[in-house]
Formats: sequence, C-alpha cells, structure tokens
Amino acid sequence: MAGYTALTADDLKAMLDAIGVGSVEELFDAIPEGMRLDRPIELAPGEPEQAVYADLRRLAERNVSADDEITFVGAGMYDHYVPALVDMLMERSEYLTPYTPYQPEVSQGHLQVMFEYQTAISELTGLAVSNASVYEGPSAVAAAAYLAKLARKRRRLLVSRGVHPHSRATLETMAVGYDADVVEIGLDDYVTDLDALREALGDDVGAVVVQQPNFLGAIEDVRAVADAAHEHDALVICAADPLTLGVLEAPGHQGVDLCVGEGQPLGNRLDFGGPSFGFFAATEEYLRSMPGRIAGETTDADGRRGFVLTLQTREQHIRRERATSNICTSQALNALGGVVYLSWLGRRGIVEIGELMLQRTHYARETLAALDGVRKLHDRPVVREFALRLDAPVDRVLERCAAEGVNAGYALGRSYDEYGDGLLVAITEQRSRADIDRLAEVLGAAVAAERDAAGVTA
Amino acid sequence: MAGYTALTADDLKAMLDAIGVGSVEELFDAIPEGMRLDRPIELAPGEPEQAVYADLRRLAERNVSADDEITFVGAGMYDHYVPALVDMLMERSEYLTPYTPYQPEVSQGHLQVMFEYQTAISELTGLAVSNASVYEGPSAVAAAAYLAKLARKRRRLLVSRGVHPHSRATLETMAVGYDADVVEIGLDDYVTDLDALREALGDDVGAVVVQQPNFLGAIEDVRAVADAAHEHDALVICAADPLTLGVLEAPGHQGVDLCVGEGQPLGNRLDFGGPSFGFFAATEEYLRSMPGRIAGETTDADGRRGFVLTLQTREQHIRRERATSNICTSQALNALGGVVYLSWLGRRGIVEIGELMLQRTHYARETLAALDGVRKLHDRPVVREFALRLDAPVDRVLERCAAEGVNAGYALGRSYDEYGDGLLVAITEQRSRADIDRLAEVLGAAVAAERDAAGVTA
Amino acid sequence: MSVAETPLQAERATTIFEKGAPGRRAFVAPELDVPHVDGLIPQEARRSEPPRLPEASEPEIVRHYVKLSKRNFDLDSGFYPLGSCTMKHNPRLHERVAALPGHSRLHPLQDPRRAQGALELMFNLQQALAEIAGLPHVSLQPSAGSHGELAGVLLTRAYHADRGEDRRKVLTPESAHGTNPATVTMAGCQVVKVALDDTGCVDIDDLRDKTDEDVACLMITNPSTLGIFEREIEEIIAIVRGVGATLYYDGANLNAVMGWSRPGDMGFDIVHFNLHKTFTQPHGGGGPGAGPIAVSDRIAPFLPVPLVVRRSDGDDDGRPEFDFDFDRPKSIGRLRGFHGNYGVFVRTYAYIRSLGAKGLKDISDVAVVNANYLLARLREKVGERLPLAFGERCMHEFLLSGAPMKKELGIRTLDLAKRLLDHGHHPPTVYFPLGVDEALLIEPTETETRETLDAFADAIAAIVAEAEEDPEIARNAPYTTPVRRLDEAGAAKRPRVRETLED
Amino acid sequence: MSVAETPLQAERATTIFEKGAPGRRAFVAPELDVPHVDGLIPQEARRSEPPRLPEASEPEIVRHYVKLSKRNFDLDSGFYPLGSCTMKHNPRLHERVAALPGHSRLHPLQDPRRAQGALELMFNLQQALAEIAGLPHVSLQPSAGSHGELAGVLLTRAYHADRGEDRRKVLTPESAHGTNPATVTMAGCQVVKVALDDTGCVDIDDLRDKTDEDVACLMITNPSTLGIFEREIEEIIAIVRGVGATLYYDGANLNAVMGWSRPGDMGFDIVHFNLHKTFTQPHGGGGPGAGPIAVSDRIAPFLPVPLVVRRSDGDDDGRPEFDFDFDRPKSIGRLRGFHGNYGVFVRTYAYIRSLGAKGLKDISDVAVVNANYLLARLREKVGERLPLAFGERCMHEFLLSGAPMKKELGIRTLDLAKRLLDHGHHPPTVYFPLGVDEALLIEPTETETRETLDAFADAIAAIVAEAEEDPEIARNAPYTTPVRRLDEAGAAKRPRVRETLED
Ligand SMILES: Cc1ncc(COP(=O)(O)O)c(C=O)c1O
Ligand SMILES: Cc1ncc(COP(=O)(O)O)c(C=O)c1O
Repeated sequence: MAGYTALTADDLKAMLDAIGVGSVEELFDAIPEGMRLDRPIELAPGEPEQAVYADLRRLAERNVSADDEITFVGAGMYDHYVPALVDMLMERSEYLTPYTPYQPEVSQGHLQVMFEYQTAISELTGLAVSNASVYEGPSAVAAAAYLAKLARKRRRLLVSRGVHPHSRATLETMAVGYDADVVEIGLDDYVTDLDALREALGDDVGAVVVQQPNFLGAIEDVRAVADAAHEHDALVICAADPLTLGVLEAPGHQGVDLCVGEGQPLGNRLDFGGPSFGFFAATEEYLRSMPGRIAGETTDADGRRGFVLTLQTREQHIRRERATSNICTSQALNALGGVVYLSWLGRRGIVEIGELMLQRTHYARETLAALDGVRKLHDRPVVREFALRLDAPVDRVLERCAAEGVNAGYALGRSYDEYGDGLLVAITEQRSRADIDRLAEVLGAAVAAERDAAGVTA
Repeated sequence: MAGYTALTADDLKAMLDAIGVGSVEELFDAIPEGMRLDRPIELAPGEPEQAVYADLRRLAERNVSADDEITFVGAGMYDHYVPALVDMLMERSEYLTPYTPYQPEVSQGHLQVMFEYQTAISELTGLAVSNASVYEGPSAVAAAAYLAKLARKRRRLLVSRGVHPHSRATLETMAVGYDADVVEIGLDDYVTDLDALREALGDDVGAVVVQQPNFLGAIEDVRAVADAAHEHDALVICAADPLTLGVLEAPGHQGVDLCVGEGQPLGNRLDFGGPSFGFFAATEEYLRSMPGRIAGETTDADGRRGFVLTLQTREQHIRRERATSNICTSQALNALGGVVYLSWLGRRGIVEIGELMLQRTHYARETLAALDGVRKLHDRPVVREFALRLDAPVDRVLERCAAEGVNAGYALGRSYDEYGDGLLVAITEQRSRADIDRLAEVLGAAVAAERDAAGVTA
Repeated sequence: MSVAETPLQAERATTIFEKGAPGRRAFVAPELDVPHVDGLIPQEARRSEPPRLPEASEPEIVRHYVKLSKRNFDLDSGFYPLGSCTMKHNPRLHERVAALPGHSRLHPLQDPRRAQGALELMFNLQQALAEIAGLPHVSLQPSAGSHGELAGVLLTRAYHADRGEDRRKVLTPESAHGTNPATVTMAGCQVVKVALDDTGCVDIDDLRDKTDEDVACLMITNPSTLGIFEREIEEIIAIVRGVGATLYYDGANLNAVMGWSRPGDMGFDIVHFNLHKTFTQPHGGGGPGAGPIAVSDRIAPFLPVPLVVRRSDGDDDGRPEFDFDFDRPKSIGRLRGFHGNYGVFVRTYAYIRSLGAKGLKDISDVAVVNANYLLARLREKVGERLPLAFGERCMHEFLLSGAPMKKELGIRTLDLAKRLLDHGHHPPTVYFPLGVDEALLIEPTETETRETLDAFADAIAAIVAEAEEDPEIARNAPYTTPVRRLDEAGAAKRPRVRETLED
Repeated sequence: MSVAETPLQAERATTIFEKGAPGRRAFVAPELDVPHVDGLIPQEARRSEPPRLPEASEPEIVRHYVKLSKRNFDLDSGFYPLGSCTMKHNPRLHERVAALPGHSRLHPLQDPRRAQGALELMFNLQQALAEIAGLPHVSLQPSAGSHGELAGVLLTRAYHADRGEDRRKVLTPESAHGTNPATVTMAGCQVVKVALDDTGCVDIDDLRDKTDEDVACLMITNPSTLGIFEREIEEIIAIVRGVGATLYYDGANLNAVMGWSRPGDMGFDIVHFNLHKTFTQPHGGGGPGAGPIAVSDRIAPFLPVPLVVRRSDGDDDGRPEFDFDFDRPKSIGRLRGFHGNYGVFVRTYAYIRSLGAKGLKDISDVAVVNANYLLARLREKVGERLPLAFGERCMHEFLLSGAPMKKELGIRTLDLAKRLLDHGHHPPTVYFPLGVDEALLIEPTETETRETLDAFADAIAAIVAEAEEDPEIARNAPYTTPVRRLDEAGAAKRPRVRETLED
C-alpha cells in the first residue's frame, strides 16, 4: 500500500461488508471478460519518495538550464527572474489544490484573484475586458481567430509572417476546424507588408493577426494594420509580449479588437515551455464571445461585495455544442502568478523593466553588430529582442558558444528559410552588461573560428 | 526606498506632521552628539532581488553538498531524506512567521504542534515528559547538566569519552558558569569504561553523561551506566540519536533520567550545522525543572480543548534570575519539522528505517573492513555508524575519495588523538548498496594508492 | 471597524488596486549598466500613460494574497468529492521535483542535445501512457482534456480526409461532458446525440439508428460520466467500427480502470488523459493541466508535431539519443507553442514512478471501493431521498438524483450543496451530467479515508434530516463561509469584470 | 456534527495521534538491498515495543497540519506589533536562497576546502556585523539572543579571570529583558539591579552606588526595553569603565539605530545581535534564530571557537582561503555543536546584501517614524487612558501604561490585548517590561504601512470607547478566535504535557 491511500485490511473488510460484496474483484464485474487486461501493465515498480526524487534530479541534471549557462534564447519565452513571493503564493495549498471555483462562497480567494488579473491584463493591453486565462500564447492566437470566425463568419484569416511560427502553425491546425483559410502576409523591411495586407484584405476576411514586437524583434505599426483591417470590418488580433507594454503603446490604444499572448514573461517559469498562461483581452463588444472563465463582481445575500464566474452561458458546460469555446481546465494558477508578478512589478516597475530591456537591447545589438562577421538583420526599432546575420554557419557558431557556457540565441533558420544565417537574441533584466560583453566575446570568437575553418577548407 | 518599506514622501510628510516634528533627524535627537556615527556604515550597496539571488547561488555553488557527492559523513548530523511535505509545512506563513505563542487564542496551531511533538519525543525516548525544543544537540547536553546541577547541587559531572566531542566541549564551556568540574570517563573496548565510572562516582557527582550510540558508533550499555550512577543518586543523562530509537531500546526504559539530543536526523536539513533542534525529555520528576517552552493541555472558557504554554514560572520572563534556564527563542519551526517527519515515518517506519540502516551498516562495515589496508576500529554492535582504521594517512585518503565524488567519512583524528588512523562512516537510508559498493571501490583504491606512494617513498 | 478575518467577511473585499499608495513598490530595478540612449522607440509606438498597475510594497502584496487565499476551500484542508474531477491528494514531492532548476529553468528551444533529461522524461512518459492506454502512439502536446479532444476530432478528420472522405458527424451520448460537444463544433463537425437507456448506458438501438457512413467518430467516456462501465461496450465498438468511423475515448474517468482494462484493447483509436485528474497534477483553481492523447496505428501518421523519439543510433551520427521528430508529413500540425505542459509531465512522471504498475491498479481498486462504500452508506441513510440514478453499484463515482428530495422536502440539490459548505465539505458536482434531475455526481477518490467518507455521509444525512424539519435552513445556506449566496444573475446582467480605476 | 473550520472550533481538537488507523502509513521504505543478518543488536539493547508514533497516510498528515496551521495568527496575514520582538516582514527571497542545496545539504563537517562558499558567506557576515556594531571581532556561534548573552557573560568572566580577578556582580537595569538576569545566574554570576529614574532611564546615582570593584559587567539594552535611548549613556559607560568592568550591549533593539550609532563607538565591549529580529529571520513560532556577538579587542582572545578567518596566503600553502580557526588558546570553548545556525546566516546575509548601508539606515528611520506616528495617533485618541509611560517620544517602540484604563474603565491590559484579537491585530507585548503598571510595549516596525498603523490606533480607540460603555465585552474577549480564553492556571496545576495513548 502506497502512502497516498489509507485503506487498511480492517477498513477493506468493513467496507466490502457494507457494500455487500465479497471481494474487490466483484466490483469490477461490469467490465466484460474480453475487455480485461490479463496481465499487469508493464511499468517499473513503484519507488519510495527519495528514489523518485533522485531519479528526477538525475534527469534535471541532464538538461542545461538557464541556471547553467548565460542564455540569450527567447523567441516566445524568456528567462525573467521570478520573484520568490510568486512561488510562495503559487505553492500555498489554498491556491494550489482547489479546482475551478464552482462554489463561489468558498472560492472568493481565487475569484478575486481572477478579477484582479483581468483588471491588470485590461490595463496592460488597453482593452476593456479580459478573461481569466487560456492555455498559452499560440493557442490564444487561434482562440482569438475562432472568436473572429464566430463574430464575422468570414472565410479568410490574414496572418502576418511576423507572427510567431508556432502561432501560425497552431492557427493552421485549428483553422481546419473552423473551415477557414489562413493567408500569410509577407514582411516588408522586416515588418508586416502593409501594401500586401491592403491587397489581401476584402470582405471575406474575418481577422488580421499581427504580433508586437514581431518574431524578428521589430516594432510593428499596429495602428496602420488596424486601420487597414477595419476598413473591411475585419477584426484585428494583436499577439503581444506583455512585458514590453510598459514602454510600447497598448494595442488597445492602437485600435486592435483583441489582444492575446503568451503570459510566461509575467512571473512564470520557463518549464521547458509550459505550463504558463495565455492572456486574452478584447473590446467590450466581444465580452460575450470570449472563451474561457471570466470572473465578475456581484454581491451576496447580505449585500457583501463578492465575485463569481460569470457569463457562463458562453461556456461548454452550459452551452455545449454552441459554446464559444471548448476550453474547461485552463491555467488559473499560472495567471495567479501573472497578477502577483504584475503587482510586484507595479506601475513604475513595468516601465522601468521595459526601459532597462530597451537600453540593454540597444547596447547588445550595437555591440554584437560591431563584431567581425556579424551584422544586424534589420535596423528597425526593437525592445527586447533583435536579429543578426552571421557570416558563418549559425548552428556551428551556437555550438561553439554553448561550449563556452553561453547560449547565444535562436537560429532563425529553424523557422525562416529566408534567414538561414539569422540569429535571434533576447535580453531580459537578468542579462547584465557583463553578460552581453561575454556574449560578444564568445560570439566574436566563434564566428572568427568558423570563418577560419571555412577559409582553411575553402 | 526598498520594497520592504512603504513610506512614500506623502506618507512621511503627513506622519511627521502628526508627530509634530520637522524632520526624521529630530526623532533621533536623543542620541548624544558624540555617539553618532559621522559616516555611512561601509557595506556594499543594496541590490535587487535577482542580484542577491544570483550572489547567494554563486556562494552555494562554491560548496560541495550532499547533492554533489556521495557522502558518508555523519558524526552528529546525517544526510537523511527530508520529505517534501515537511518543507511545505515549514514554509507555510502560518507556521513560518509568527513568534512564540504568547496569545494562545490565536496560536492553537503551533501550541498543538508542540504538544504533539512532546508526545512523539516522549514516546521515542521512553520518558514521561518532553519540552518543546532547545537549540540543538550539544547545548542540550549542557542544558541537561545544568538541570542536574540545580537538582543535585553537586560539583562533579562525569562524562563518557564516547560522548560527541562538541557536547563535551560545550559542557566544559558552560560548566564554568555552574562552577562544576567536568570529569571525563574513558572508554574500555570502545564503550564507556564501567569500572572507571564506578570508581569516579561519589556523592559529589551530580550527573553522568553517556551517548547512545556513542561517537564511535558503538552501542553503549546504558542500563549499566544508569544503575551505577543511581547508586550514588546521580542523574543519568543520555544523549541519543533519535533515529536509532526504533531499533534501540528507549533510554527511558533503561533507567536514564534525562534523554536529550540532536534532532536534525528527524526531517531537518543539514544546513551546514543549523538551525536544527535539540530535544529534551525527562522523567516526570523533573518536569518543573526543565528548560524552555512546554505546551500543556487545558480548556477554554466554553470548555473546549485547547493548549497553552505552561509551567512558565520556570522561565526567564517570569522567574528571571531564578529561572531554570535563560532560553527564550528556541527552535520551534525545526521541532515542527521533527514531529511532521515522525508522523510521516510512523510507528512502523521508525522501525523499518532503523532496521534498514542497521543492515546496510553491517554490510558496509564488513565490505569495507575486507579491503586491503582497512580494518574495523572495533567489533562492537553498531546501528548506523562505525569506525575503521586505515593503513594510510586518513586525510590523503579522504582527499583521493573526494576527487572521485565520494566523501568517505569523518577523520576520527580530528577529535581523538588516539584514533589518528580512524575513519568514521555513517549510513542513512539514502546510501544504497550501490553507493556502499562505490565507496568500497574508491576507498580501496585510495588506500592502495597511498600505500603504494608510501612504499615508493620508503 | 476592522475585525478579524471571520468566516463571514466583515470588511468590504478590496482588491490589490485599492491597496498601496502612489509611489509604493516592491520591485527594485537593476541598475542601468549601459549608456542611456534616447528615442529608441518611435514616438507613436511609445506608450504615453503607463498601465495603472498596483503600487504596493512587498509586505502589502504578501498580506493581500495570503489573506485572499484564506477565502478558498482547498483539497489540503478538506474533502472535495467533485464528480468527474478526480480531486485526489497532490503529493508535495511533485512540486519539489518540478521546481528543480534543471526542469523549471529549461528553455523550450534549448538544443535537444542539451535537454536530454527532459526528452528522456517525455519519451518515457509517452511510453508509460501508451502502455496504460493500450495504444502505442502518444502526443503529450494538448494542454488539457478539451484540447486533447480537439486534437482527437481533428485527427479523425485528417484520417478520413486522407482516405478521401469528409465525414462530419460525431456521435456523443447525452451524458457527455460539455467539452465533447463544444469540441465537435470547434473542429467543424456536427454533434449527433445518442440517447441513454434506462440503465444509464448507451441506448444501442438509438446508436444503431444514428450510425451511418457520415459518422466520423464516436466520442464516449468510459466509465461514463454516470460512473457506469458501458455494459455493451463491445457491441458499441462493433457498430461504430462497422461504418469505418473512429472511436474516441474520453479518459477523464481512467482512475476507475487503470490496470484493469485499456481503451486500446477495447478497440478505441484515440484516448485523452487528464493528467490533472488521474495523475494528480494539482488543480490550481482551474489549471494548469495537460491532456495527452494516445492513438492507434491508423491514427498515428496524423499526430501533432513534434513527437519525442528515441534514436537507437543515438550517439553515432551526432544526433541526440532522444529527439523531437518534426518530420511527419501527414501531421495535423501544432496545437500550441513548444511541447506541451512539461511541468505537468514532470509531476505525472514522478507519480507513475512512485506507484508503478501495482500502485496504479491499487488506485483504481481503492477508488472503486471508496465510491461503492460511500454509496452504500448513503443508500442506507438517505436512499429514499437521494436515490442512485441508475443500477446498484458504481465504478469510481456515482450519480444520485435529488428529485425525490426536492419533491418531498422542498430543497434542491443546490441547497444541499450549499449546506454542505457549512459542514466543511466541498460539494459534489451538481447538475451534471444532464438528463438526470437534480443530479449529484460524487467522486471520493482513493486518497480519502473511511472516516472521511463516514463523516460526509453523516453530513448529508444530517442535512436531509434537518430539511425534514425546516427546509429553509438549507435554502438559505451557507452561513459560515466568507460570503453568503451570491447574486449570479445580477453579475451576468450587468457584468463588472474589472476594477474601475480613478486616475 | 462536523462543521466548517469556523473561528470558534466546533469540533474537539484532535491530535495526530488520534488520527489514522493501525497499519496506515505515509513512508515507503527503500528496499533492503543487502543480505539480511539477524541479531546485529544484542537482545538487551534491542527495543521491544516500538514507539507509538502516529499511523496515518500522507493525505491525513497534510490535512492535519494544514488545518492546524489555520489556527495560528501570522505576520503574513496581519499586524504583529510585539514590542521588543521586531516582527518585520520576512522576505521570501530568504527562504529561497537558504533552500539552495549548496547551502541546505551542506554537511557541517565538510572539508573547508569544499565549503568555501559557506565560509565566505560567514566571513563576510562577520565583517558586516562588525561594521554595524563598531566592534571588530565577531562570533556567529550563539543560537539566539540569550545564548549570545551567556557567551557574553562567560567572556567577561574569562576576561577578568585572565587578569587574575574573579568578579561576579552583573549590573542590570530593572527594565532588563528576563533573559539578562537568567543568563547572569547561568553564568555563575549575581544580578545587581539598577533602578530607573522617573524618565525611564538608568538612575545614575543608583548605578554609581552599586558600581564597585566586584562588578564584572553592565548589561544594558539601548534603546532600552522602554523604547528610550539612554540619555546618559556616556556617563553610564564612564562609571562602569571606571571600575574596570566590561560593558554588554543587548542588541535586541538595534533596529532603532542602525547606521546612526554603534555600540562599539559608544564604548561597549560586547553586543549580541538577534538576527531573527533586526535581520528578519522568520520567527517560526519561537525560533530558530541566531545571536551572534561582536566584541572589542580586549574581549577577542576569549571568543568561542571556531571563528572564520580569511587567509591572505590562501591558495599558496594548500590551505583554503576561508577557514575555521580553532587555534585560539584563550577561547572559552564551544557554545554548541558545529558553527551556529548557518541557515539563519544565509538569510541575514541576503538581507544585508539587499539593503546595503543605506537600506539599513532607512530601516531605522522608518521604524522610528512609524513608532512615533503610532504613538502620536494613540496619544491623540486615547492618551488619557493609555498614557506613554515616560517622556514624549520614542525610538522604534514605545511603552504605554494601562493603569488609568484599568482604574477608570475596569479593563486590564490583558483584556485590551484579548479584545484586539477580535479586531484582527496581534496584541503588543504586555506586562513587560516590569516596573510599569499594566504595561503595553508597542513596536510597529518599518515594514508596516501608515494605513495599518491608523487601523490599529482606531481599533485601540474603539476598544477603549466600547469599554466606557461596557467593560464586560473586553473582559470576556476574544470571541472570534479558534478558542476563547484558556485556563492557564488549570494547565499549570495539573500539567498534561503529552497525549495519553491507549496501547
Ligand atoms: C468527462 C470529462 N471530459 C472532459 C473533460 C475536460 O477536461 P479538461 O477540463 O481538462 O479540459 C472533463 C473535465 O472536467 C471531464 O470530466
Ligand atoms: C531585549 C531583549 N533581550 C534579549 C532577548 C532574548 O533573545 P532571544 O529570544 O533571541 O534569546 C530578547 C527577546 O525577546 C529581548 O527582547
């Protein structure tokens, strides 16, 4: 008997007696003979806690994490510092172990957190309403497109090539479900090609999707995209990096209808990609079309202020096949981490951290682009991530840097054929000038070495 | 302004107004001019959370912890597995952040934990009463001796040489305060020399101190010690390793008056030696002479069962210079870890873990003693720690083992001149047979290499 | 007057936006260690007014959220028999191992050669889930059960499309969880409801009637959301297979049958796991979870990318032993960013390693014993008022009908649920599944003690007895919670979904 | 009937020994992986009956202790102005860094060459504390303040003994904390009490009278336990120094003067720090803490062993850069095992690194502003009933007298304290220091907001106003806590200090 169950032999006897059966097996009589597994499942035998811990630690040590190297990889998730109070709160039994607040009288804690979270996201994005979270970034983009599909019932979706490749891929997958065609809008000078966009727009376009900053780190002219789309009454969906919104204009102030994105930078761990949360904000108009949980304010029988899950008639458990989304279990705990982080950062901190990234990013970009064999991929304004071109095979350069304890960035060629020589470098408040200088040293040497090697070979 | 204070400029102004002063400085007028520091204190400037974290991590990485090597060092603290639920509970705000339960109405949680802890320690030691913790092991021994001094008012204290060197040293230091003479009783065949003890006993002996198992790992005949001491009406103090008390007879059943010891093996981390807790148990007779906090059961105004700090007239805050001890802040949180650990281990687990250590210790001892150049220091029964003699310089052998990722044990010569070639090896449930075999391999090779080197030199 | 945090909140609830004061802060920014340059962001892209986030010191934030937390009921404090949700004990070991920096600070785009531990874990987890499901191919990617369902229906469409068919009908029993029909719509298909017979099982005749060549898939939960193992599961499968449709197994209730029976062996093509249910990921107030799917050979080519593979030629060709496989030309593509909720996988893996095959079967045994015991206790005490909706026994959960209670005592299932709060228990799932009047779905899970089950049965009996005397008590319950019944209709009518801020 | 955890516990409190059932367990033993051998322990040494520890599953244990925790008031939930205890915010960063395995799994007997991080930290902390105290030599060893005091008096004895003197009198002001006189006795000395004058400061004449060549030491707290900076501290020091006695500074109240004034500069020989007060180690329900001492040159030779030293010749001779120094022939020896409460040092170090010199001074500033502000608010509202015991202002804490309140309203300080619980605040320290009737010692600390101080002042005012109407309310308070007033006398008369077990 493992330590998680409590059934003693005495318990079992008494309980089977009360049930009126002679054995546990009898309770499984309902399973037809032919459907029973006639052997034990094949798994390693169970182990004591200490052994499982040791095994999971062994696996952890086979990974090179941001604890083990200086990393400049971003591309959708970023190595930000998670303040200790976020962990503490996320680990409190009271937040960690309950489920969706179906019984509001005993869930005011979480419901109020959702309400606060919605307020914070609404403030960040500059949009009137927010839900309480969706899964994560790329599926948030797809969820926004589904909303557009339901709202506009139009067949085409235009997506900028500057949108994260995972978001575009997710959209493609999901669009099969909504019978929509996803049309890509190329880049012009590394941002969404406005002419191509205008060209592609038409009255069969349900939505236009753009990302701020885009995958190449460049600041998009979101307002121009929105204006163009709105001429055709298409919805505008902006996928944004929330931690840039202290210094970048709120998408909601630039005319977007829906702003969604990956919440990980807000106090969530990297966790090899999840769990984190997706945020989902909209103009008032789309409140009743949103996916997921929404907390709303109300009063109790005595007039006390309180919070409930609201507008549930949107949801699968009430509306079933006519629901606005199928989402049920979402990312409540991660969203809690998000709002606690934003409270910790605060009104000034959100600007300061953005400004710090901005300045360091500029420094890093100029410093690296000054290296032999390294150029900027583009000159557009950037906030926290930028792209370079290397005059040497990117994979080999990365390999050399890794050997020096520096993860120099993301090889753009993994997602963009046209930038096979591209390197995407991300900055966070954890990457100091010294780290950047170290990167410059290591990257410069790696590029030089590869060029030498190529020279020798050539 | 750091993030731990909240005073804004507006706050400050309003508050100084309310106080009726014009500046903060004015509030410090009471400090005489000549006593003021006329320069800032010299410390590195304050840093953000992430930088402090990084610095503390840097320091942590300069240590080789039990996470980084296979360790067989014990000698008073042991690398046992701390179950995750212990951490979770110790980190709950409700246990972590309050102080001593001076207001029992809002401290029933901690008071009941103390009561449960006292019950568990009483059960473990086989003695009627326990306090709620003292600082740690060696000072617990000294505290017990002080009790004996107050109870018997006799001048001499006899201490077995088998008692932990730190306990003996602490006793020596403290005995100056009680004007007592500490007399050491030597070992005979690696346990307390009973003849010498009987010889030394007399009506001026207040207490006899013995350790179970003793520092060399050997099981002492506690009953014989107790019987001898009681003939002279001296108190018997036994310092015990609590995690051996599932398989070793309870000192309380062997006639000791006071059983104390280091609580670290019970769910407390190594923490480079502290904080942990000292336990302190006694026969009923000494209840009112005990040091430290004691929780007692009572009822509230409505007849509800409840708990309070009791017998406080023993304590410094009431009795002042006539208190039974000066202890105030103790180790409540660590004791909480202790009782949670004991609950987790449970009535069967305490025996199983003892038995596991016993068997593995036997295996390790036989395996190692079979190596060339390695012998047992003694043949006495042991439970979880044993001593070897090496036919090679112990320090150099340890150095070689460490290079192979194995911490082979504690060099006995660090505390016992007579065992300069001794090595004390400790086993926990975290040291598997494979670990022991690895130790054998590494130790065997190290001893051989040192002998070879010596041979070459010779 | 400010008073102690009593169960009934005496003070108006205030949000973090109402705390603090202008200028207060917790965050201390790292120093600017590079030269400051102006104008890096063009004026029109620069935010003019900062978002009005809270301004509070660290102690204020800690107090605020710690206090709020105390207004939650949680599984570490009490019984939580929420049917269909498998609210089992969450071992703290899992939080510890998931927090190890090698897992928690690992970037998802780390070179696979430097993420071999994570990939090994994912590979092993794929294998374990495949073995548990009896279906050889696993994608860990879906973020929750409903996401797994969506993957499943999209896979079904891809499977049929690959054979040149465009099937869009999906059969779902009336008792299906809401995510099933919602998923069907999102995947561009149509729900075809299948009735239940009077034993609570799928009505075979109705199924036969509705099954034709347009049917893409049958989605079914087994044991069903009524806690019943589908009696005629073999026949059901035969009928659906007969028209060439796929079979989708909603695995939300796997906790009942692990080690006893496997969806794959039954003949299913696709199953989703709710790792947050069966494999005890803490529910977090509504996530995170994960909804991996296991599929049969015929579905495998369409699985999302990437999958984790082990290359026998590992070290030889410089490729890593464990790797992502993106080279799956028929794949439906991606369901989300990166590789799924890895942190959840770590916990699940720890759980499977802790229990092993025997432990997993024990779980099902005890879950079913506990449910049947609680059922027996309740039938003995309140069987008349709260009868079992169907049959005599149950699997890991059971469905009671509150209809007689409502009729005879004038209290609804909702009232019973609210009154249970005063007894310190979380209520069961109520009004689900549909089709049973005043439904009450009770799932005790295997980690509860007999004493807890007894106490719960006693509480239900006490509430029923109390209602025999005075139904008003339950109708106005709860009384000892932080707030009393809330005006949900009002909340929906005039939605206030964020705090209004002054400046 | 089992009901929700209301503030008033409805169920009898049950201990973990009353939970569970025979055979239940949480622990799973590692397999025996070596040959089993019988008889390894001689029969007479073998335990026959196992200790009757609890038998409970892991979920039962978690629920038990989580539920119990909710019966505590804690600093993360509310104001805790316990005078003399400096209940300031505990940053969670400190728990995180202390838990890093490189700190938390480091064995104290690790070879110093492989514990350089720990030794560097301890060395730097010694330096920082020395700088803060203005005394150059630091021992981190003492486990708490009282342990530091004991070290201090033993050091004093050693100092005098080394000069061939056996002085045993220790001067302590009447207002001294209880640990001071208790320590004096434990160190084999005699307490000589010094009176206070009518300003609450040491009565210089009484001090002069009692100071003679038998005096070993003066122990004094400054600011005093009344929250007052000793006005004539220079004179006090001169008098005591005059007879060749040492000067001991109880540093419990350092929070008031960091960066402003240093004991060493004042002329003290020995100071103890309460790291759990000034440096925010969480109080843990009564520890752990740490009580390092800093001493002057003349005391240094006697410091406990080992100290941490930095060797400039570090790497050259194979000796580690940071090392333990045991070679101190005049040392008083050891006060405890190993090297002190290292985990506490890690937290303190993180705190000092976070704040720096400026931050530490800010702390004192804000602590003193907060105390004076609260004092001003209280004087304004209830100054008549609860006057300041001495003077007009305070340092970081202040002492009120409840004597007028008792006389005029018939409620005691105790009643006020209990009634504060109903208002959600932890009461101040009561009936300490001695010598002031119905004393109430209030220390808000620097981490509290103005709003909290206002709310506390309002609560006190409300209680006083309520007592003007009906003193019975306070006399019977509290009403909204898990239990009501407890019978402490009964507990002491018939002590039940452990659970009685059946078998
Ligand atoms: C039977 C059933 N199917 C599907 C789901 C949906 O799973 P998730 O909430 O993980 O999306 C649930 C969850 O409650 C369920 O009970
Ligand atoms: C003035 C004073 N001195 C000494 C002490 C004793 O310190 P500790 O509890 O750390 O032993 C205290 C603690 O309350 C105190 O307030």
